[in-house]
Amino acid sequence: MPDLLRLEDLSIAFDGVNVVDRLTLSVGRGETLALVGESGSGKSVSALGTMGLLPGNASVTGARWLGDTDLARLRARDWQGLRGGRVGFIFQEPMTSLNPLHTVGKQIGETLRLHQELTGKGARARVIELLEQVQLPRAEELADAWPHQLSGGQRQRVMIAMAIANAPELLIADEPTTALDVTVQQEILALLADLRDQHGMGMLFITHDLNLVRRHADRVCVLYQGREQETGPVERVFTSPRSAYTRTLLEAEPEGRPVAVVSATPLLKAEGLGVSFQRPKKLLMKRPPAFEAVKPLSLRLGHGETLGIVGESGSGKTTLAMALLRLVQSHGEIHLDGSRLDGLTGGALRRMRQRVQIVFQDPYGSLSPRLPVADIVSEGLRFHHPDLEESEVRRRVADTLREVGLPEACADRYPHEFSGGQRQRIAVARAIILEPALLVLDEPTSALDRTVQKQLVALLRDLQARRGISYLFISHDLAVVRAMAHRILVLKEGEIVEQGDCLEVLERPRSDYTRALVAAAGLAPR
Amino acid sequence: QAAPDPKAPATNDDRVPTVHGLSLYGEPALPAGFAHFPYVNPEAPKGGSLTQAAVGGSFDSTNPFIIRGTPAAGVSRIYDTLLEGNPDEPFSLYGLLAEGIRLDPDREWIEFDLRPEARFHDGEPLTARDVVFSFELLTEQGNPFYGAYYADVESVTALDDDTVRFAFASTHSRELPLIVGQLPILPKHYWEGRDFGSPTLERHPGSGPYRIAEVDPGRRIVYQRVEDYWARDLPVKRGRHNIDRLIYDYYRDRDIAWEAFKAGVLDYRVDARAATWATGYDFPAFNNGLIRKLRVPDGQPAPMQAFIYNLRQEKFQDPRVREALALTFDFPWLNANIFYDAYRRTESFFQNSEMAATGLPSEAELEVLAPWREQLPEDVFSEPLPMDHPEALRERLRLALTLLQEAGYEVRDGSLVEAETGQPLALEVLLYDSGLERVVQPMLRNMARLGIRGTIRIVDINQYLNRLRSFDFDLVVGQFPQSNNPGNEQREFWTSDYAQTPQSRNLMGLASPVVDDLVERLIRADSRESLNTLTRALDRVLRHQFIVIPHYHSGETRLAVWDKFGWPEPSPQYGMDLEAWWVDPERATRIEERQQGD
Amino acid sequence: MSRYILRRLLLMVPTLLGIMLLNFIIVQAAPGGPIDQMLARFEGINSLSSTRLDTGGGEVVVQDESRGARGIDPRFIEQLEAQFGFDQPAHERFIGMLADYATFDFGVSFFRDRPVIELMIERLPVSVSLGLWTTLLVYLISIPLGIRKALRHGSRFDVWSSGLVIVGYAIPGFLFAILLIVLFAGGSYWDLFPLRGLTSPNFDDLSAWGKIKDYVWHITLPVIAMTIGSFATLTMLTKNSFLDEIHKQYVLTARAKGASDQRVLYGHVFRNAMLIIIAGLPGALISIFFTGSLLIEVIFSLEGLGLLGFEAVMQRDYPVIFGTLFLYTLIGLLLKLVSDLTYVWVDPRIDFETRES
Amino acid sequence: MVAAFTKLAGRFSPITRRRFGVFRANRRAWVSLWIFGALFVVSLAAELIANDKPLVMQYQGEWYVPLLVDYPETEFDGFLPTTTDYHDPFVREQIATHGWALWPPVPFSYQTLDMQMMRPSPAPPDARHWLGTDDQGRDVLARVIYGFRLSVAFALVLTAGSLALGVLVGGIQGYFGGKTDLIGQRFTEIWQGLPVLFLLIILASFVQPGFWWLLGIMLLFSWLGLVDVVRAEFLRARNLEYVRAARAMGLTPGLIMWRHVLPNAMVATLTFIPFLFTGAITTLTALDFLGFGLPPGSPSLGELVAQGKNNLHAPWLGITAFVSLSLMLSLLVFIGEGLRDAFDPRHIQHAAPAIERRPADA
Ligand SMILES: Nc1ncnc2c1ncn2[C@@H]1O[C@H](COP(=O)(O)OP(=O)(O)OP(=O)(O)O)[C@@H](O)[C@H]1O
Ligand SMILES: Nc1ncnc2c1ncn2[C@@H]1O[C@H](COP(=O)(O)OP(=O)(O)OP(=O)(O)O)[C@@H](O)[C@H]1O
Ligand SMILES: [Mg+2]
Ligand SMILES: [Mg+2]
Repeated sequence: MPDLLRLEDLSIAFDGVNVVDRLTLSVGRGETLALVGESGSGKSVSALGTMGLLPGNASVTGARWLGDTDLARLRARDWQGLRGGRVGFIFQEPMTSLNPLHTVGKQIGETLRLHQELTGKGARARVIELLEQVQLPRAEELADAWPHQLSGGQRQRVMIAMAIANAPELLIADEPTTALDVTVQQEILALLADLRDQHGMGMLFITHDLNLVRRHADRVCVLYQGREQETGPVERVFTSPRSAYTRTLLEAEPEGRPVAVVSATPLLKAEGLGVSFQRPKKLLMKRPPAFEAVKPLSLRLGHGETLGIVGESGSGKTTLAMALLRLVQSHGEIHLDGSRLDGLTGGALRRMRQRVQIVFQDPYGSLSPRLPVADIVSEGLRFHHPDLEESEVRRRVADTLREVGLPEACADRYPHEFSGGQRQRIAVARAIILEPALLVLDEPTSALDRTVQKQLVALLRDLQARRGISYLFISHDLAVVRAMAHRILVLKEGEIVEQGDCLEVLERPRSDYTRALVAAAGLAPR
Repeated sequence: QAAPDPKAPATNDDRVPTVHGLSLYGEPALPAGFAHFPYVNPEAPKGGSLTQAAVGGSFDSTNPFIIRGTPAAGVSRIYDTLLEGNPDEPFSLYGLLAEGIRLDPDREWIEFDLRPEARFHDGEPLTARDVVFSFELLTEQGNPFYGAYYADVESVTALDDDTVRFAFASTHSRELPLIVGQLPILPKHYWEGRDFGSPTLERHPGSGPYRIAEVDPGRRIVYQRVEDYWARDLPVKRGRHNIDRLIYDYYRDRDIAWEAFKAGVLDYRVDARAATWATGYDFPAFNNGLIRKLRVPDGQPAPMQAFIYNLRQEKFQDPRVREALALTFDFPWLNANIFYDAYRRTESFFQNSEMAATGLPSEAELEVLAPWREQLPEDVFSEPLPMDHPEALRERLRLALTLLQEAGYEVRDGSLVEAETGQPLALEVLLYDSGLERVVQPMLRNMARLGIRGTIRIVDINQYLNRLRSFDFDLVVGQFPQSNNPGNEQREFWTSDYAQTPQSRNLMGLASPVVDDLVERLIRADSRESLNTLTRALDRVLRHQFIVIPHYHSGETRLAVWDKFGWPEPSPQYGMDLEAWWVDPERATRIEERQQGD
Repeated sequence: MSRYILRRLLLMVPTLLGIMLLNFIIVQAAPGGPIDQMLARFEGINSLSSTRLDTGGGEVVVQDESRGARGIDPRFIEQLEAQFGFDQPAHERFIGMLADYATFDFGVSFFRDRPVIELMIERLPVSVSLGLWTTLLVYLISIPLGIRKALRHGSRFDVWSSGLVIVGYAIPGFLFAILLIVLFAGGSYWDLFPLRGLTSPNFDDLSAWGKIKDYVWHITLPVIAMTIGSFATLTMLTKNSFLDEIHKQYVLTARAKGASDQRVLYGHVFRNAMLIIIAGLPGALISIFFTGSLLIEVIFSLEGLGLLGFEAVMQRDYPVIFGTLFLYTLIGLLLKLVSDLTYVWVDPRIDFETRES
Repeated sequence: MVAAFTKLAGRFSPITRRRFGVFRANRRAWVSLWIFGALFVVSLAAELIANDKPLVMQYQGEWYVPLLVDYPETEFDGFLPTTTDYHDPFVREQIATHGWALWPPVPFSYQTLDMQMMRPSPAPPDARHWLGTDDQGRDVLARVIYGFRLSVAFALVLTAGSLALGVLVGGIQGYFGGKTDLIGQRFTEIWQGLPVLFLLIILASFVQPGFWWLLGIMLLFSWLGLVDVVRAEFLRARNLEYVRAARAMGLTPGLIMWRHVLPNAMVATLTFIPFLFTGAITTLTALDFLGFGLPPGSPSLGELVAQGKNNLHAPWLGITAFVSLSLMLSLLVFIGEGLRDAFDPRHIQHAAPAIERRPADA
């Protein structure tokens, strides 16, 4: 049986700089090939290059075959039938990949229309069906929502729905589950497996989550700095890795525990904090009740403490964080260091903000596209410490970039010239350079491979130990949460279902939901 | 003297003969019972059409007698007047509506016998009541101009259906009886009960040779010849009003109207620009001989267009300064470089007529001027006209500098100052139309060479008038139009009564007893001869005072027509009569094929 | 949203009031009122032909010789003042005017003696014809052209089409209009089009099809002259905003779906890039409809609103000035509201109500 | 020169260098910039290029610098004690017999009336007047050179000013939204409703409106055109994630607008700059038409356009005006495009199409 996708000596260069070097791989029908590797190793670029989706300054060489089709010689018209039809593509950054001005339903519907000529009611029904398949809650309602009204995980599921809408022969899934909580993740992967088995769909599965690879992939290909390290059946690679890099990759696992909290004086305290969004009003109808994304809740966070927030995708984690930082309209009280934060405006609020920083869940969107990285990272520093000398600023930028694992040379590049994981680290660098008192991290490690994750976790813990920073740590990755958080707070549908000491909750969950979550995570015992 | 009783019956006594025409001085040239005006072609064919452009704006009224609204071009021709002028004589009128005219030898009243056959377009007869009505209507509700123009008419009475009498308040004006004859007569039965004061676009009836055929505001107005015009066989009308349709097409832009003429949309064009006249006639229709250019001598005195000094200003008090400044106006250069030699220098205030002074004063003039010998500069008596000024610019400047120095000016640091006060000589030319800038700039440049600082100020028309009204200007461009029969208006032009009247024509503010006296005598002149003597004397006095810097005039009308017309040749002596033109049917068919319809 | 709309509508009242008041004050303060205009008419000076829209060539000044103002009777001036209402104090006149405007009574033109509203309605066909076709042409050509240019940014096509629209922009519209007339309507070259007007004199007698042909025949040159300069800004705007959008991630997504170029551009990018184009629309419309065509109207001897307004200003015909101003402003305000609402329709993320602290 | 530039650029941050590189790589923009710069510099030295006085001369063995010093004609044995007119045949004759004079390439200034010309103006181009003369007998080339300087200076200041104001006001309204927007907009609307023509009329009744007056008046209103688009862009941008990020960082609104919103909301503004620029020049034309333009005699391109209109029989006037205007606009648009590219982070050199029309990797 000929391979479904075959890449031979695929090399990709940006403006003459090679980022993928003679990559050869193949995906068979009904097979899942996992592409793993360090953040920035060229996974996404290879996938995009295969499908001819790279920007004009990239040069792609080497043979690319999809079945009998030579992708290197395809004409524009043929690409159109192929993309979205024979090949589904899930982009790594779902938050920025959706058209902001079209409703979710319309965007999925478009795929259907393009390849199945399905329109009208039929399309709508299929869209809802797809959304339900990918576990999107309130599918009917959300089909008419705009992307910005969805949570990160929800958007990712929309992407997935779009990619599988036409039952493609090949699915290229670039980190398809990073924004999903483990339970949903399981179901989605099961869905994909289903498709694979039913239609013989081949899957190129790009991920950094080795647990997923182990469970869901047939073969694995390891990339390091644009070069293929080794390829082989999952079993074999995991049990007897041949390359040194594979070995480090396999061994890396966030470990250790944060240092114990020194003082328990609360830094941040919220009382009855809630957020609700208005639902759109249909013409001549009464306005439906507002959607309560976060139901009134209270929380506290001590100096030097890390509060992990976990919970289902769409449960209101991001919204809660935003509310705490006064970035969305909310009600309830927020105290920072004893002073009321809600009600502050103007200058006073800005002064507060210097002490509170955030890493957004959507790093791509949160980086100004026209600022080079050096400016992005140094901006807060320059603003809040105008007395710093230029050389000092530059030094600290370089230090911080190094600490998050980015080469110094990247300082002059624009955000779009980075890989997903690299962008995430830029966002982290921007936040930690200010050494705030409170740092909110919204899925800061979702796009990072284990080695980098480990490094970052260590860095954050180190900072906490040295500076007594408090973290509000939102993540789906319970392993990372365990390595970071002192206490943990489990959210579901905008409500706290459980909170308490991190290990306590993870080891002896009290609510059903937490239990399911922990079980699905398959945390390595410690 | 007691005014005659207006109710008195028609004075048919022998003392006052009934005549067929009037002349300002002496007798009209044509005898009673003349067949037609001498210049017309009595056999002129009827028919055809003449399209001409009305440029600049639109019209929104067919009532030309009121101040509101913009009347359509040529609309007065739908009305008849009591008398009709003969352009072949300086100022003679013959009866049109009036069959007979009786002018009181003391000039206290005038009576007209109306022709019983006179009809309005709607068939109603035209009677004396219409005349009275028209007079009252125009002076009371019409443009205030009528009120002023006929201010000396004391009363108008219809003596019977066919006789009307105008009584005059003063007997000073020789002109008044004739002016009365120019009153347009409106139908009383039509206007009674209508609002005369506000502009409408209705096709009002008149009694004239044409009636309004089409009204299309913003685009055109068409006059149709009245086929059974009641006066068509009268001597004053014979051979005239030959063209069936007179069309005025409205264009907002002069250049587009020019294009329209080239394309043949228009038949007839008065060319106001020297440049187009000299260079513009190079297009297919012209090159194919379909278009004729002709220059018709004006026959009227050329208006004195000039830079007018504001004599109320201290700096313009010395005539030597004024003369010096006038010397900087370099007409030859202007004519050669800007005007394609199309113009002639204006020297006299009665240029282009027998009323202009030339050479040394004649005996008669000397006699007129003698009482004022003391007040007048010696030059008036001893120097011939035109003044002996050099042509070459350098020599003019040399002379100007000398004059200025005589007047007490000197050049310090390159600028001309009054030697005593150190006050520099600076002046501003006030304009409202940038088109004249090119006439002013060369003069200012020459002034600069004398060290005089001259500037141009262009303001919008409202402000322009405001400044004129408050006498806040140094130099403006103005005009003194003259007719062949100078009269009352000369007071407003030159006399001290008007020197401080805002809005009067005596813009320069001339206040000279000599001039006042000459003007009064001029108005009362009782013969052409004495009139000419007086105008020449006045001209002489004015010119020696340098109250203006005269411009130039053309002395002719430049016409271009599509070659389908015939016209009387030679053209009448005192101005062109378009009404005597006709369309040559043969040529017309040939031409009209080549023209574009609109 | 409906609250917002209501608030905007209510706010129009003070806005209009403010504009009218300021204009009232300024217009009164300007030298030369209607009375002076009347007096100027005696002088035989028509304030319209004295504007530099049409200079006689600057050789001879033309004055109507018969109508020397032989000392104007002060009674007449008084009478005029009473007629124009200047015998009342300014504030009373203003209030009276507002009261009339509230009932959409715009008064009667000083000089034309006709209701302002009638004058405006009469001028509407010209303005609407010019405005509508110009807008349509410009948008229908510029937007696709701009998109194409964005796609081929830097290509030869891009360069020459830029050159073309720029040259079009740089040609002063009225000169171009004259050029068109000389070339295509005059007697020197081709005589294909009429020189003036919106329709032929015999328009009413034509068949329906004949009417359409006649109308198109007349409107061609003016519309060309008006559009020629308008392509540049819109084309470049479209191009640049497309260039800005075309590299965004969602475009990649759309392409990955297999959407054709056309679909990507018109289905996805267009909406994102459209915002600023919409933003400029009310301004463009107002100027095209009400003022932009002034010189074109003069050259083609068309009577549109632009000319009406301008003439009113030159003549100080206050009722027309304020009437047109009121109407333009009102329409302008409404258009602005509509365009604001379109923003929200185009981009649901936009909201006007929340205030940034 | 180019090398010096490159060296200078070397001292800037890498990103500036990168932008500079992109700009230079756009040959059209780069050449346009040079041409425009050169033209402007040349026009700054207009007095040396087009003048009605010799630059230097010798007369009876003595040196004179008429360009800088006003010598009375008496100096050259004439009779006028005022500044010499060096075109006067007498003076020319004197100089020719008693010395020599070095004339600028165009021996006329913008207001020199050629008194020695013996053919009617406007006259077509010939050896004496390279671009002909206008309807007052002035040299068109000289007027273009001076007019270019005047117009460009006017346009530069006006563009910069209206840009600053328009972006500021539009930005504030769009970024803050809510009441600020609601009230601010009403104020701009009222402002927009002011009768410019009447203000000009009133102004003209006090002063002769000169360069600065016109600039001031125009500046009061020219920014209004930008407000709407800038506001729209800001309204959109303020909801974007990176703006939220900047806010979360505690930046002041001013800084957020300046560094984050503006660069990403500049499309319209950048596009409009060249048009604002030429618009400023044509504004002068329009004002000239209405009679509120620069003082009579001032050399402005607008005046030349007006001359072109009034003298259709002299097409070189209109053509010169048109060529100068379109040249200037083209240069500016091309420079603008170069700048846009330089600041576009995704700019790709040797632009491959953004959307494929060939096989993707070609
Ligand atoms: N447009 C671009 N211009 C220049 N370099 C780029 C561009 N896009 C990606 N790169 C570089 O290419 C390399 C590979 O990027 P890629 O996105 O494939 O990484 P990745 O393996 O997907 O990493 P991650 O797991 O972080 O997503 C990175 O070093 C990145 O900096
Ligand atoms: N602007 C908005 N308008 C309406 N609903 C919104 C809006 N933003 C978020 N929501 C809804 O609020 C809920 C919570 O969203 P939030 O982004 O907080 O989820 P989350 O917990 O961060 O999920 P994820 O893990 O997927 O990121 C979601 O159901 C989402 O659809
Ligand atoms: Mg990636
Ligand atoms: Mg989230």
